[in-house]
Amino acid sequence: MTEPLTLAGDLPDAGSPSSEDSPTARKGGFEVRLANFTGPFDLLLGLIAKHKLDVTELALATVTDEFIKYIRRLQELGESWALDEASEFLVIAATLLDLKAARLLPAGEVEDEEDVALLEARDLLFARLLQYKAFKQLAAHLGETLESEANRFPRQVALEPHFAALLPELIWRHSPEQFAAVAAKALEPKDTTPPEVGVDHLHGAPVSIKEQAEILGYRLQHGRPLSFRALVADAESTLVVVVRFLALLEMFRDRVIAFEQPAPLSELTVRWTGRPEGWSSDALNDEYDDVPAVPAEASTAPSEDSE
Amino acid sequence: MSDYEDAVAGLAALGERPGGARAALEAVLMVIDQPASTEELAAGLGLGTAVVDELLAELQREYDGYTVKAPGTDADGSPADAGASTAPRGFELRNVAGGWRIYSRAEFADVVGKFVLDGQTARLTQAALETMAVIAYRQPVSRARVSAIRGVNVDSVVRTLVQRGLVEEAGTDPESGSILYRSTSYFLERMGIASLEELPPLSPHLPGLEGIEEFFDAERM
Amino acid sequence: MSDYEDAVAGLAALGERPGGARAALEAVLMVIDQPASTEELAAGLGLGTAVVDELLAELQREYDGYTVKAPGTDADGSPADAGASTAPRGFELRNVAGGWRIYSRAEFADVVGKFVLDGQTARLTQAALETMAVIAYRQPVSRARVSAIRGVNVDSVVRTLVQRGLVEEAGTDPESGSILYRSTSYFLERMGIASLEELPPLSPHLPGLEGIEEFFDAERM
Repeated sequence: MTEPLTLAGDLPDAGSPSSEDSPTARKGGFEVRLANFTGPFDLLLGLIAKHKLDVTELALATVTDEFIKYIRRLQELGESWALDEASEFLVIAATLLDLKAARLLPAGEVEDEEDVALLEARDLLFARLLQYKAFKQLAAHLGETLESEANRFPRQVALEPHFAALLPELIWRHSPEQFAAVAAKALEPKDTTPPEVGVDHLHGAPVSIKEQAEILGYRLQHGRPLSFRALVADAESTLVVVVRFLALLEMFRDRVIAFEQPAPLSELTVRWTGRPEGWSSDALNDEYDDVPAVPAEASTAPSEDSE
Repeated sequence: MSDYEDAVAGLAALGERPGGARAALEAVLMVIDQPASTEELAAGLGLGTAVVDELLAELQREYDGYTVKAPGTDADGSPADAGASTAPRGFELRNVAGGWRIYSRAEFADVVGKFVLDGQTARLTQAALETMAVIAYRQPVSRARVSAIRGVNVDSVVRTLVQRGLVEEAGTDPESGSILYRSTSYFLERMGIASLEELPPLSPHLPGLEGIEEFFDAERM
Repeated sequence: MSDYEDAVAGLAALGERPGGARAALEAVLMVIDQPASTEELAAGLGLGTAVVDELLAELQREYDGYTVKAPGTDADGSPADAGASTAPRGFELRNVAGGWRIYSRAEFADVVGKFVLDGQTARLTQAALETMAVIAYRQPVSRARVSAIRGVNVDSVVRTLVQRGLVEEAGTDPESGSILYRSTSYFLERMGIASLEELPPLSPHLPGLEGIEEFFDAERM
């Protein structure tokens, strides 16, 4: 729980002294190395600096792919992210994607509410990025000042004995018990539990991806290929449909199923491709267990308090 | 007897000692272990604050080798020109965190560092510096607000800054009830500045975004 | 390379800095808390002991206003003759118990004494009391560690406790090299107990204290 994000790409750190001498964009593979991006804005500024672009709308659209590639790379590395950190990155990635998409479309009139919303999102992102950039520059200044100030040592010597002797006799009225109470209070761990995202207000029945994956795995392993429609036919709620879809994505990543879809929006068929044994839902990535909307307890204590 | 008369009498009394009021002030500066304000020094010496301010400025200039550029002292350290007051002293007098204090001169950091190992603090991480910057410029400010600006959760970083004495709690926000934070005087001390006004202004870093604060205030929280 | 050559090279290196070797020596003397011997100073500065001895004697004379009797400074504190190096400074360089240290000048003992007493109370502040408690129950302990536990910088508070005779140095931490502190027998006396074992155990007040150490060690930056 020290730093929000400790892994970062091989990118210049915009605003820091090192950004001056960092080489231009490196061709070829995107390497992930240990550098220190302190958040999505930091990453974004880093990418923009790498391309020697000014912080503009154009720059944002240009670095979108790299930003997303970077997030994906982090996920592949199995970096465990706290939900709020990951979501910040994702929100910005989504906005960037919108921006890029808007640039690809022919320039037109702002017509519907979606366009307006996109413009607002773009302006907000742009403003936040500029604001962050300003504070980053000031942080660099603070860092330099603190460092140069560390070269000065204050005179803070013990009082000369003949002055110390002048001090009035100390008044000490604490009994050992009172003193122990002071110690206990001083040594008490400070409140350090990070505030958690409350999920009590969510009343949806908990649905576990693992659980649903097990159901799907059972059906597919022991039968013919099934359409997605058939696989969710018995789902009692939209939530279950969504979770089954997520479970299929997970299983696809595990390379135990394949999808077939002859044409866009046509029937999606799911086929088992894994070996009959050797797969279990336990193999699924654990990351979903931490997502509050799908509580981990769901698999062990299903829908106890959900009625 | 008026304060003014008191101060004049004080000055006259000190004037009889070797070195006078200036040396008396120096003597006091030798024993303080935290920055002392002009007022505290004046009260202790029985002098007026205007006189003390003048004496402090005088000492400061003198320690820096006057306004004259210091000629490189002879490498052989011969005592011939040792008394020349144009060479800067090895220490300086600075007004830091609202008080005056003697510091060793930065040029001798490597040499002095060999004698003063303790009390040196580790460098702040980039995340800590950025968080510190937001708090310093936006104080009093909640963690949520700092998070919004930095784009990441800052809870653990703020905790570290509090633990290191650079940041402290400053009550709660009347609306949201969240804890507010501000910078400490220890932060000023570490920055070597007398007050927050000495921080470089934020505006040049934020071109044409005057309205942004209100914007974010409305947007977030 | 001989010691002599070393010393000459050291002198040349310091000579390039403002104020030269003399200022470097001054910088060190200004901030050391414990008196330092000529040998220690020479080693730290990379100079020969003969040179350091000469520089020390020179500084000492200079602080005392040379051999010239100081003329009384003007009672109005005018800066006109402030730079005159014939007036003694408010501090002096003394060789005490085999070590050199800068002290406030004896002539101003009454002024300094008044200033010191002004800011003092006979009672320990809450901050000092809490720091004392942490040291008493966690000794031997470094200041950095106490800072981490209390969440604030405790340097000056610890110095006050040392000054008050309640706390003393207890060697250095083998790993970090930082000074460790422990409570004194005077502390036991004031508490009215014969030994540290008589301090009430903390457990009734603080269940599950065991994890705290690891927590703080992991948390520091």
